Amino acid sequence: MAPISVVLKRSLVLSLLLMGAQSIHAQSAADEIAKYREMIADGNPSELYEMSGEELWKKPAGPKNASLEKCDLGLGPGIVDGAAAVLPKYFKDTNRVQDLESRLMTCMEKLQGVPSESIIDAKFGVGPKKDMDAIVAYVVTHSKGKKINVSTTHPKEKQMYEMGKRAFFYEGGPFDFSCASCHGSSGKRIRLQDLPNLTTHDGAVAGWGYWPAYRVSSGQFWTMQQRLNDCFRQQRFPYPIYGSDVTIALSMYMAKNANGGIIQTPGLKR
Amino acid sequence: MKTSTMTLIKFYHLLFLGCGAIAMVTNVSAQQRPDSQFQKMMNSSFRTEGIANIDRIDQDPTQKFCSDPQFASSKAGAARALEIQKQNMASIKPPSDGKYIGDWKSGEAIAQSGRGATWTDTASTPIGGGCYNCHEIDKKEISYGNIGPSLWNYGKTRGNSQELIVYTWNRINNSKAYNACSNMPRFAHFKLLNEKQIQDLMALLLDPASPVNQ
Amino acid sequence: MNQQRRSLLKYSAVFGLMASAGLISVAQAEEWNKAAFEGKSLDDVFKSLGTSSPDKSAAVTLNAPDIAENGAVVPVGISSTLKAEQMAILVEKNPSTLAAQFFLPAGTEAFVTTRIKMGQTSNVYALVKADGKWSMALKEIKVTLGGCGG
Amino acid sequence: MSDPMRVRATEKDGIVDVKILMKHDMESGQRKDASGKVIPAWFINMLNVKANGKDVFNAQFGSAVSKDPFLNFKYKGAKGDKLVVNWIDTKGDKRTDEATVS
Repeated sequence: MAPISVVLKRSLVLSLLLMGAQSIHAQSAADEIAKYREMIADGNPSELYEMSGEELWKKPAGPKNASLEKCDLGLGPGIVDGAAAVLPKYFKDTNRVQDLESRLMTCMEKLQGVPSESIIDAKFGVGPKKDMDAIVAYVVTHSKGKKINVSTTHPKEKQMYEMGKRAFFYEGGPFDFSCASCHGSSGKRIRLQDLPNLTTHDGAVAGWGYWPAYRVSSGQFWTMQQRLNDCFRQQRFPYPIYGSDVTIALSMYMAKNANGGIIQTPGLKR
Repeated sequence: MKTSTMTLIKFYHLLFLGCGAIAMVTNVSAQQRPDSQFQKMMNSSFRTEGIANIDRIDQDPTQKFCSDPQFASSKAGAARALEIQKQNMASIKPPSDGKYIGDWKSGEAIAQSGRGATWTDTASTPIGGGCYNCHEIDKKEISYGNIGPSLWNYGKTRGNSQELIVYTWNRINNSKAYNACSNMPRFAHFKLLNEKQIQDLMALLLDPASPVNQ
Repeated sequence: MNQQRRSLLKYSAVFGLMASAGLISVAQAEEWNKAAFEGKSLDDVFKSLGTSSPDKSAAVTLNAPDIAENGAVVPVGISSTLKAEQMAILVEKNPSTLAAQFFLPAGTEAFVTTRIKMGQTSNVYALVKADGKWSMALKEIKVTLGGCGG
Repeated sequence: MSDPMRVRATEKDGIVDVKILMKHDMESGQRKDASGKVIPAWFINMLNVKANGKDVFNAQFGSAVSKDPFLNFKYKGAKGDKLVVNWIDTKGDKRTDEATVS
């Protein structure tokens, strides 16, 4: 092992030497990326989704031909303003902790008679999920500027947070990745994309507070469910079921860590 | 605070050992106990899709150990880490043809690609090394990540001793042989890259003609 | 290609109807400049716009980032101190060089911003026509690979 | 049927700042679907904006304008101006939306 430690010592000195030059290089690229983001921030196509979401919210639909206007997202039936800021949350009627998407599925099932399976199993970006995207865009826009304020006082909420934390560090798959592989320390990037450290308050605000978002690379509005789905895909995990407990637990972990931060959704992402 | 200390150690574990700068404050002495509620949640939350089989959430000892960062960074954890590293080291095979250095041009293409092994891929989708996702390599590529250290001028500054060659080979084959909870995938262990591909990556880092060493 | 041609033909017919029904003003009904949009090189497009080679001018500003985080959406703006009547955005290395052109009646500012797709790193040109003469500004925009690449 | 546009127009010092977002896939004809078949080109290629019935802006797009197109321009105008925005795409689909300058 001796030669190796020599090599490593040398590489430490080297990386210290290189650090100066490197950070300048990375800095100018980061500045330009910041300029790019600023330029596209004005005119976020999420607004288009939000507009059709508002229509879908108010329009009678489903076997029961009812609108979603009486949906209780946690602040009482029909209250949309600020609702996304308190989710995920424990709901007495379902005896579960629910995030926005799973709660909307409950409303669609109860009020409109739309079976949840028809949404869970649908493809992203089309059909019932496309409508779900729009409704989510509408709801989260009404929490823009509000403070993230999730509760962990109910035992089920507390348990969800703890399981989310554990899931965050859970390594698996052929790449040995966990959420923490990319989002467990500060100042890291993949390619040129900054990775928020979701274990810290600021990082969690930057992550949780900016999703759902319009994603420039796919030209689609992505809900948090879809964001998590693609994280697991890149992690080389099996497929997380839409609205499943692991997705809600991770949301709870991020949201709680982000408590007090300002919601910027819908965001605009690469 | 604890977490960031932990991850730093994850990344620079050996560097720290080399400098004698390791400082651990923790009272955790045993690994996280299995939690049936948690396992139930994991098992019911995922399903097989394409090549991404549900059994991918089953953990091997390395993954289990690294999923508990609090224990991994404890004193008892440090001893366990050495065992894990030993196990991983034992799985590494030297090149069957004795050749360590391949073609840097193919190596660059492998380093660029982050594809493969997801449920949107097929079993025949070539798996990339995804190296630029985390490392600076050829300076001409400005879009690189920083989860791993810069590899620019890797061979030029480190030389080409047999020790370095073997170390580099081992590190690409199975990074966990040196750092139990390295963030780098075990490319040979999980058959993500074959021998030829690893030789090509070796060339990218060590061949004096590679753009990395200009 | 045939498909595209057919839909273009169909489009022309519909457009003709719209123009005659007064839905789109006659002034605008100067046709979609098919030749210019099918141009495969800077020279092709310059020719279709009725110029040989526009002069570089400090009076034309191309507002765009040096690096685009994603080639699918690259913000590009043109502004000018000239009394612009027409503007165009060209991407040298795109399959079709001309990305967009704009017609500005009197009273409209010499300013426009839009978003374009770029297949790869390329020079991007901002062209401005004022008093019948074309001027331009250009810059290279680097298109980077983003994300995990999976 | 095409989705509505988002048109925002605000006046300051006699200049009206107009921002338009359109919902359109803007298929370039360069992309392939999952089975490897080329997705035919289909994009908005003409746009007209009138203020109080008078042309203030005309655009012609090629296949390289991004999905969900965005436009920002400025003209000399006043609060209360009635804006009418029209687009038409290469299949002849069209859309008209209105806005009032605030």
